[in-house]
Order: sequence, then C-alpha cells, then structure tokens
Amino acid sequence: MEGLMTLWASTGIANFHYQQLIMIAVGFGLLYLAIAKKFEPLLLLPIGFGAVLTNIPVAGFSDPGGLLYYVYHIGIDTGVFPLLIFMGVGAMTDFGALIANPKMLLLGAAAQTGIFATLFGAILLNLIPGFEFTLADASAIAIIGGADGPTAIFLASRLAPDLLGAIAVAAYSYMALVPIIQPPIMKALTNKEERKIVMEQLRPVSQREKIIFPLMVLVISLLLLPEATPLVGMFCLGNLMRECGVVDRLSKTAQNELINIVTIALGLAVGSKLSAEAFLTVETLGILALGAVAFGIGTACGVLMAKLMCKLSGGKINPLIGAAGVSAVPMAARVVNKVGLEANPHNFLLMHAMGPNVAGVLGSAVAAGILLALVSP
Amino acid sequence: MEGLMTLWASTGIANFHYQQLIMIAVGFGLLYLAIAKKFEPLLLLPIGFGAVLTNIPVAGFSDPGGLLYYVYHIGIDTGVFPLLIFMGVGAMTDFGALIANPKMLLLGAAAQTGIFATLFGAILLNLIPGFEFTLADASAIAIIGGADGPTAIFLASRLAPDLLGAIAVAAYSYMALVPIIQPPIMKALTNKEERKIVMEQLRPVSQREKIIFPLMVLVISLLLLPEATPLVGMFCLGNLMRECGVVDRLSKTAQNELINIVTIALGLAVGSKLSAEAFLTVETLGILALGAVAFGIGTACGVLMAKLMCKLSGGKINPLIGAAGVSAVPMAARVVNKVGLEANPHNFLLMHAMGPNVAGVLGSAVAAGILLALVSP
Amino acid sequence: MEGLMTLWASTGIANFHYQQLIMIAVGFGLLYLAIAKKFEPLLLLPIGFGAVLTNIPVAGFSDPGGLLYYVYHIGIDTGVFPLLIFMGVGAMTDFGALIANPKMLLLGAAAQTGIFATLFGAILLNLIPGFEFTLADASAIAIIGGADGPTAIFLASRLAPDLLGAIAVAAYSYMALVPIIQPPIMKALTNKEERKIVMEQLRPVSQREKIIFPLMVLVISLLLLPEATPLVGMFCLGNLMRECGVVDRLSKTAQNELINIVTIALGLAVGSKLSAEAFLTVETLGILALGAVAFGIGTACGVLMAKLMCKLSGGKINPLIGAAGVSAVPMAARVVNKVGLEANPHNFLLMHAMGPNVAGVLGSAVAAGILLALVSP
Amino acid sequence: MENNLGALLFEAANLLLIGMGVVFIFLTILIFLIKLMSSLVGKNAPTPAAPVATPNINRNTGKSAQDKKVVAAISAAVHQYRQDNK
Amino acid sequence: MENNLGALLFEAANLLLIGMGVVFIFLTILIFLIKLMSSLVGKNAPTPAAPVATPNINRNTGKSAQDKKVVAAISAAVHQYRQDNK
Amino acid sequence: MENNLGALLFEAANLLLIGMGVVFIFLTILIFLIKLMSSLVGKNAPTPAAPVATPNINRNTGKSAQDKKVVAAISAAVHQYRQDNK
Ligand code: NA
Ligand code: NA
Ligand code: NA
Repeated sequence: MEGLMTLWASTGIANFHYQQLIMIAVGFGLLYLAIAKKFEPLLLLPIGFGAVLTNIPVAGFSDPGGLLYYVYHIGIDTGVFPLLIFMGVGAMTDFGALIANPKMLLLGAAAQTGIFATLFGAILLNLIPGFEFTLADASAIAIIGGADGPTAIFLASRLAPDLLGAIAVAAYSYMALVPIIQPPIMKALTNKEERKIVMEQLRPVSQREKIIFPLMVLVISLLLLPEATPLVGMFCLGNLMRECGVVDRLSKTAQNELINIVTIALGLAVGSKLSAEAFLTVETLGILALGAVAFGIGTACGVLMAKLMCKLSGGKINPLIGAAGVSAVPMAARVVNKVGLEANPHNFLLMHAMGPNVAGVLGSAVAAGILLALVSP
Repeated sequence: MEGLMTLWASTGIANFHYQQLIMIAVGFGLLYLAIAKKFEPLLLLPIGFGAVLTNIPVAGFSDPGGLLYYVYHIGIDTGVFPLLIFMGVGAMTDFGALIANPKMLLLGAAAQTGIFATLFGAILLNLIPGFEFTLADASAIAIIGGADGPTAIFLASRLAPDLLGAIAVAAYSYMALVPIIQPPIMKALTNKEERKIVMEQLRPVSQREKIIFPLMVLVISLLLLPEATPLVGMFCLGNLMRECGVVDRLSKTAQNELINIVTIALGLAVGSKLSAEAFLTVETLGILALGAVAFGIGTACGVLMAKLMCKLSGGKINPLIGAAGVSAVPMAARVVNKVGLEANPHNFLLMHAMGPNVAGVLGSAVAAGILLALVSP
Repeated sequence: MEGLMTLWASTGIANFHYQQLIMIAVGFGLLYLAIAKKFEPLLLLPIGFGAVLTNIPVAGFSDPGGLLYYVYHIGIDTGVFPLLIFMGVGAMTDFGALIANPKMLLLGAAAQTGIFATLFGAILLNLIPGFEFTLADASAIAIIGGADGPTAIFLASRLAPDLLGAIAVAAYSYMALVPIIQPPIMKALTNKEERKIVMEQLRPVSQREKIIFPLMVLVISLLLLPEATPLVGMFCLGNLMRECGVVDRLSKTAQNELINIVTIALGLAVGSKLSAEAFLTVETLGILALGAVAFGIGTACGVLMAKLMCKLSGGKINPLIGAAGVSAVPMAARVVNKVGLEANPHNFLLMHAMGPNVAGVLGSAVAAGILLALVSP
Repeated sequence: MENNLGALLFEAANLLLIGMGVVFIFLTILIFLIKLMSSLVGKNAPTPAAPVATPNINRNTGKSAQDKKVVAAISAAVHQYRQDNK
Repeated sequence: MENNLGALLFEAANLLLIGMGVVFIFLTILIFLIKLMSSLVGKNAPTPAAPVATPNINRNTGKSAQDKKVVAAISAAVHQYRQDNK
Repeated sequence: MENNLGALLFEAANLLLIGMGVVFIFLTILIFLIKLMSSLVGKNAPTPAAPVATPNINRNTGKSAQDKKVVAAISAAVHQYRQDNK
C-alpha cells in the first residue's frame, strides 16, 4: 500500500497547482493556433508543446537535469540557436529584389520606428500599478515590432530572459496575424489611386552582385555597429553560402536539416520559459498589447515613408509596399500583393514588396544591435 | 632508442589486458551479428564498434577528454539521446490501426507482464552467489521485457548505469531474435483453428483522429503518471509533428537526419559502457537469461489475453496478434503475420498486429514511468 | 548626447586596432580564394568568414560567451569535430582500388616522408631570430605535409593550439594548390617514357573484401598504434557503415547532413583562431614556407618510391601515381591523371592513382598517431 | 540476506500489482477516450488527406502530363502518317 | 517613481533619435554602396547562372530524352505498321 | 640554445627513423593482410551487389514501365488507326 501512496503522491493530479493547469491550457491553445489556424506552425507547435511539458509537475522538464533545462541553457542562454536560425534564414533569402532597387532599404528603415516608439509605451505602462518594466525589459518588448522571431528571441535572451517566453509568443503570433493587422492600416493611410499604382519591372541581378552584397552588409556592420554583427554576420554567412555557388551542399544543409533541428529545439526551449510564474502575470498582457502597437506603428511608418517616396518619385512607387518593411518575411509581402490586387487585379506587387521585406530583416537586426549597444540588462 | 621504448610502451600489444581482448572480440561479435545476421544493425553496428573502441588501451576513448566520454555524458547521462530517438520513432509511427481498433491496447498492456514478472527472477538470482541485484538493478533489467530499445536505455541510464551496456545489448539482441523466440510460444498456446481466424478489415481513420490521439495520450500521461512524460511526451511530440500536416519539414528531419545522427552517437555511447569490468561479470549472464525470460513471459501473456478476447468476442480476434503486444516494432507484427500465413495462406494479420504492436510501445513507456516513480537508484 | 558617445565608443571604427583590420583583410582574402579561385571552398569559406568575425572589436565572437568561443571549445578543444569529419570522409571513401592493388600502400607510406623531414626544417628555423618552435610545434606544422585537413586540425589542437589557425589555413591552401605544386616535381623526377606507362586494369573487388578491410585496419591500428585509433577508428567506422550495406541511412547521413553541419562549425571555429596575435607573427610565414616544403618532399618521395616499384616490377607501374600518395583526395589523383594524359592521351591513371591516394590518408593518420605517442605538448 | 530477499520479493510483488494495475488503468482509459473521440470527430471528419498520397498525386500528375505528351506525340505521328499515305 | 519615469522617458527619446538615426544612416550607406557596386560589377557581369534553374535544365534534358524516346518508339511503331500494311 | 637545437635535431632524427619505420611496418602488414584476406574471401565472393545500382535498377524499372506505356499507347493508336482505315 505504501507503493500505492508513493505512486499517488507522484501523480500529476495530486501535484497540480491550478496555474500549471492554466499554462498547459495555454500550451494547448498555441498548438490549436499552430495546427488548426496555421499560425507560424513551425515555431508555435514546438513552443506550445514545450509549454505543456514544462508545466507538468514532478516530471521536471525544466529543472536541472531535465530535457528542456539542457536545451534552453545550451541553445538560448548561449544565443547559439537564434544565430543558427538566422544563418539558415540568410541561406533562404534572395536579395535580388533589393539589389535591383536599393531605395527599398528606406522602407525597411522607416518600419523600425515601430520598435523605438514602443519603448515609450512600455515605459508609460509603468504608470499602471503592477508594471515595472526596466529599460532593458522595454527594449526586449519593443523588438517585437521588428517582426522577426529569431531577432526577438536573441535580444530577449540578452536583455530580459524572464520575459522571453511571452515576447517570443507575441512575436510569432503577430507575425501570423499580419494578414489581419496590416490591411486596415494600409487602407486607412492610402487612397485607391495610390493602391492602383503599377511599378516598373525589376532588372535582373547578376550573381556577382548577389555575392558581394552580404559581404558589403557585413563590412558596414562591423565598422558602424559591431554589436549587431552576431545577428547580421550569421545572416550574411548564410546568404553568402547561398549565393557563392561553391558550397551548395553547406547551403542546402543550412536551409534544411540544420534549421529544422534547431527549430524544434528552439521552439521547445522557448516553450520552457512559459512557466506559470513567468507568464501568468499582468506583464504578459502588457507585452501582448505593446506588440500589437509596435506592429501597427511599424506598418504605418513604412506606408507613410512609401507615400513620401511615391510623391518624390512622381508616383512610381506604390505606397502599399511600405507595409512590407516590418519584415515578417514573406507574409507581409504577400499581404501587400493581396491588397494591391484588390485595388487593381493586374497589379502584382509581390516582387516589389520583397525588397522592403528583406530590408526589414536587416533593419531590425540593426535596431537590435543598437539596443544591445546602448541598453544594459 | 628511448623513442622506440616509448613507442613500444604505447603500443596496444604491450598494454592489453586479456579482458580487453575478450571485450574487443565481443565487439566484433556484435558487428558480425549486425552485418552478417542483420540483427538490428542500425544500433548493434555502432554499439559493437563503440565496444571495440572503448576497450583499446592507451587510446582513452572513454576517459575524460575522450570522444566516447563526451558522447556518453552529453547524450546518455542527460537522457537526451533516448528521448530524441523516441521523438523520431513517434514521427515514424502510424497509430491508425490502433485508433481503428482501440481494444488492442489491452494486448499492449498484457504483454507488459513480462517486465514485472522478471523483477522476481532478477531478485531470486541473488540466491546464487555472485549476484547482488538491487531493486533498481532488477527494474532496469526487467524493462528488457518491454522490447523497446530507447526505453530500456533511458531507464537503465537512470536506475543502473553500470548495467546499461549489457541491458542495451540484451534488449536489441532479443528484439532481433523475435522471429526465433516468439513462434514456439505462439504455437504452444494456440491451436490451429485459432491461428486460422481471419479478422475484419479495419475502418479508415481520419486525420483529425490521428492529430488528437497523441495529445490525448499526453494528457492522460501528465495527469496519471508524470514520471512517464519524458518518454511519452517526446513520443507524442514526434507523432503530432507527423500527423498535424503543418510541420512536415520538421517531421521529416526528426524521422531521418536527426534520428540518424543520434542513432550513431547513441550506439557508440552505449558501446562505451561495454568495458571489461562492467560486462565480463556473471551479472551479464544473468541479464541475458532474464531478458529471454521477460520476452517469453510478455509474449505468452499477450497471446493469453488475446485468447481471452477471442473467447469474449465470439472468435473475432486471432490470438496470435497478442504476441505483437511486446512491441519490437515492426518485427513482432511481421512474425504474427508469418505465423498466421502458415496456418491460413489467405490470412494477412499484419495490419491487425500493428495495433497491439504500437500499443506495446505505449505500454512499456508507462511501465518505465511506474518504475521511475516507485524505484530509486 | 551621452547615448551618442556610448554608441560611438561602441562602433568598430573607434575600436579597431590596425592588426584587426589586417586580419579582416586576410579573412576576405580567404573568402576570395574560396569563391573566386575555388580553393577548397567547403572549408576556406567558413574559415575566412570566421576570421572576419573573430577580429571584429566589441562583438566578442571569441570571448567567453561568444558564438565562436562555444563552437571552438565544444568542437575542436574536445577533438570531436575533426573526428566526425573523419567518419564522414570514411563513409565517402571507396577503398576498392587499394584492395585490388594493395602494393599501392607503399606509395602512401613513402609520401609521409614529407611530414617527418619537415620536422628538421621547423627546428632549423629556430636559428632565425623570432622563431621558437618546440618539438610539439614542429610536429603540428610538419603534419601539413600529410595533406589531410582534419588530421592536421586534430593534431594541431592537441600539440599546438596557438598555431592551429595558421596550420589549418596552410593545409587547406596547399591542398587546393596541389595542381600547381605537384606537376613540376612530378615532371622533374620522371622521364616521358615513364609517364607514358599504361597500367593494367584493376580487378573488381567483392563487397565482402570491402567490409573486412576497415575492420582489418582497425585491428592493426589498435594492436600497433592505439594513439592513432581516434582518427583511424572513426575513419573505419564511416567506411564500415558505407560498405556493410545494412545501415545505409546512417552512412548517407554521415556523408551528407552530419559532415555538412560539422564542416560549417569546424570552419568557423578554425577561423576563430585567426586572431591578430596568433596569426600576424613571423611564425605564420614559417608555417607557410614549411608547409610548401613538406608538400614538395612528400610528392617527391612518393614519385621516387613509385619509380623504384616501376623498376622492380619491370615497368608495370607508372611513377606518376606516387605523387597521389600525399592524399589530398581526390585532387592529387586528378592531377596524376592530367599529367599522365599529357604524356599519353590514352593513359587514364585516375583509378590507379586512387589507391595511393586513399593509402595516403591512412599513412598520415598513422604518422599523426606516432607524433601523438612520442611528442608531448 | 534471506530477510532482505524476502523484503525485495515483497516489493517486487507490490510493483507487479501496482504496475500492471496502472498499465491497465492507463490504457483502458485511453480505450474509452479513443472511442469517445472517434464518435465525436471521427465519423464526421473527412478521410485523411493522406500525406503520403501527396507525392503520389504529384507523380500521377506527372504521369498524366506525360501520358498527354505521349498521346499528343502519337496523334502527331499518326496524323503525319496519314498525310504521307494520302 | 515619477522622476524615474521621466528619466526613462528621456532615455527612450534618446534611443528613438539615435536608433532611427543609425538605422537610416546604416541603410542609406548601404543604398549608395549597392548602387556603386552595381555600377562597377553589375552591368558587365553575366546574368546569374540561376542555381535554381539547373534542376529545371536537367529536368528538361530528361524530358527531351524522353521525348526522343517517344519519337523513336513512334517511328518504330509507324515503320512496323507500314511494313505490315505493304 | 645551440645545444638545445642539437637535442631537438637529434629528437627529430629519432622521430624520422621511428616514424617512417612504423608507417612502413604498419602499411606493409596491411598489404599482406589484404592479400591474405582477398585470397580467403575475395575470389569466391560474388561481385559487390553495388548499392549504387539499386536506384538505377529502380529507374530502369521506371523507364521500362514507361516504355511499356509508350508501347501500349502506340499499339492502341495504331490499332485505332487500322480500325479507322478499314
Ligand atoms: Na524587421
Ligand atoms: Na513494449
Ligand atoms: Na596523407
């Protein structure tokens, strides 16, 4: 009978705190969003599963010696996993559209306003009792506006590890919600004539330009903003492997097996930060609200900058493509294409939106570098 | 000449103890079984090779700083490798046959009797001078009856690391020997009429059922037996990735490159536990004997339970499929099919045996969870 | 303004030492060689990129907590990465040509003279002020003559970690330069008649011979030279997986995804040793000079041994194939083929040169084992 | 030792009872939940979009595209032949 | 607290100005460098050897090899038919 | 220093002799073992079941299946044509 008591004492039922049950429900909610709603399933499925596992009592997944403990400390504490993901994303990214039309970089820059503006929001939330965001916290939250998952995870792991779970979930959720968040803002800031603008076809880009591009980005980055080089550098390495044509087998592995393995592990590790103590706080609500604000401001500033460029270029630029500057590759570019088609069924903006879209990835990596340089945890 | 002496002093010839030579011979024996006899070659080949390497004097493969030392401590001491293998196996497993006919789970349950009955055998061996199995040792040995390699390695790494090498070798060897061990037991416990029984074709199973299944298993497991969630949870994660249809690239990697990499490393690490001190003991003989007993009892109990279900169902269930309940996927199911065909050349039992077969994997993971909860090392 | 000052203080421009700029230029030089000149791009591209990253001020890639710090300490300090590469190379190597004509092993042996002769050169350099090579340094430098990247990295990580960057760069550069270094030596030591010799076609080799071969090499190695078994053993494991026919999925992974992942990481880690302090020394010039000497002597001794065998066999052996004994698989064999075709357009030596070529890999692994056994760091 | 053996055997008996009990309870609950689940979602749900089938479908498309080519080539050949034989 | 808030807001304003400034400077420099680079290497360089195209090319080769086979098979069939009908 | 150099050179000479000796002994033993092994298993053993060949075989099967299809399609076309021309 003693054994029976020991066993009962070790069941989940006898050990659950209600907060853990809530967090397991949150985990299942993320799984639902990933599977049924197809919200960034590659990340949200392992994150949701990790959230369930980490909240199981007795099993100790995130205690020293547990699986998620190892995965988190090896992969996220060190920053290795987000950097490997960034290398893989670099190996998957084609900068052709941006090299053909480099002015698009301005749109990728403008959309980063969402990040820095959100800093104020995070600090002002401290006026509400219960919120006590430091500048480091505010910076980690604001990077959600960069619409780039690995950048957000990397910065949060450096500046606000306790908020990492909520920040990652917010970042990926809003990236999945781009088709819902962006169109109203895009339509509010543009008129139908602007949305109808058809852009000139892009010139083809030579392989040599594509090879030199990542090296050039690396050089500017190491001269101006070395703090950004972990992110920018690994991204450029991936892109160089893709374009140089002499290491195709490495590039293929970086884009497939390596990024897949790291994605599973990264997702589980992020999920392991969705513990009840860290997530069931009023701060999580603040993070979710601020993330939406950051996305909105970023989209708006991108569109407004594109409107300005439209004016200055004599109407050659469709202002919609500014929305793609937040990154969220390739979702935001697809949304631009869709809204453009609604206004003019012959207006295919996808390739033109890819320029600001990949520019947004660089822009938010640069923004992250600035925050790393100026804000200490 | 001094150099020559140093070199001679560092040759294998000058440093071998005869036990190391015996263990190297054991390693080559395992390689022979893997390559020439096709005994579970994916595991026994790296295990055999690891056994050779670890017993080379001077080279220090398993000393601090040696390759196998790192692999063992990173992968098995932490439990990470067996769990990753379990995720991959989950991603390879189709539960369709079990969902279509859930009663088959009873066969997977009955076959676990082999595990718990073997506990007595292990303890009774202590009557023979030279044997001193603790309850933890006995539990780690008994899990061989679960016929599931990663489960056995995981439990042994937790309860009896010193016996891990012998236990893993016994587990994989007996899994490979299923076509020899099981048929006599199956035939002894059934008559020809029973073996001739043709079963109804299984209904098709919807994708939604297959998606919900692993989540349901996870929920029961975390409520009833959290100690089993490392094994069961990773298995369910793999299976969910397989079935959900939105993360095919992760599922493909988990089933292929990731499990392959981990298999090589796991095999070498297990092999590194086949040192002379740990393996050349009378206990190894006991482990081999007990493993055979566990397999036999598990098979017999599975068949007897299937006979009972046959009676209760009015002869709709072929008792042979009970033998598949020990798991050893998919070997045991194939053996059932073969023995069934011998009795009735039109009787294809393979799909019906897959149900108890995958049920046996769950059953032994649950049994392992119980042993982890109730037995301390 | 304070922020602006902080940012300025953190720019690369404000922090660069001129040596770092030189090393970044060296990194770009390696990238140029890899991409534009196709010099062993699989390794030199990540090495060059790692050299750039490690010399970025402020970013701290190679400081504790930095990405390259982890990669180096996990993969090279432990010796794990070169050993995994060796396993992958083993899985890619076909020993058929060598088994068909085992005398070719003598050519692989003769070419190792380059290694041991270079020891004198390294020590004599100590006569020049500024050089202070220990015997361990000299051994690590001399192994460049083995023309085998992972062997050189493994030995250097054991005997002279400070010189690792320069040694690896020299080894891979000279392997890429084989088509330029070897032909003059080959032509100087042979006459046109000798180069015209057509060799007998090789007999087909059975699968069983190919399976037994790596096991045989392993046995000789563990008996005679256990210090060589880390390298030789992992090589044999890869080759056994390739040939045994029962673990094709493991062999495929070892040859592709696993070796690709490790290659990226190994390259970056080697690059991280190209810091200004370690590389911008007169010793680097010495290493580059000695590497070329080692290659030259190895080639010459291989050709001379082949000439001797040609004489003894009554002119059945083309002396050119001796040059392939330095390894540099498969570049050296291709060079032999090309020089042979120049002398006789119907003389295809490629298959005959593969024998000494793979023999050279074994030969330099054995030489590395001897140096590990007799020289302490 | 003998005493110890008795204690160990008692513990083993305990483990056998509790263990097999929990295994059966666990898997029996699972049986009922699967049945419940299947009755809730299974019957209404569409048959699985069989992921394995996808490549087959593609391959079939490939084949049928090929078939069309074959048919087109044959039509052309036969047409040509008719022309020639006129 | 209020005081602290003011300080934080001031720092945030600082970050906004510097941050957006650096982002724009960084990306504007990149614009000029891309233009410079394209004018130096882009126009003269051959169009990319489109790595993605390679498999397509192979596939086309495959197809045309297949087409040839089809044509050969048809020629044979038509030839046979002619023989038969003579 | 000079003294030290002499010692180092002596050690290097030692290494050269022992090293090349062991390399040659090692590889010479291997030569004899390979010959022994080949004489024991090589001559009787079947030629390798060339793993690389398997995909080719499959591809051939694919091709021949395709060929059969082509032939079938042609037979049908020719048959149809005969019918038409009757
Ligand atoms: Na962005
Ligand atoms: Na089982
Ligand atoms: Na060599």
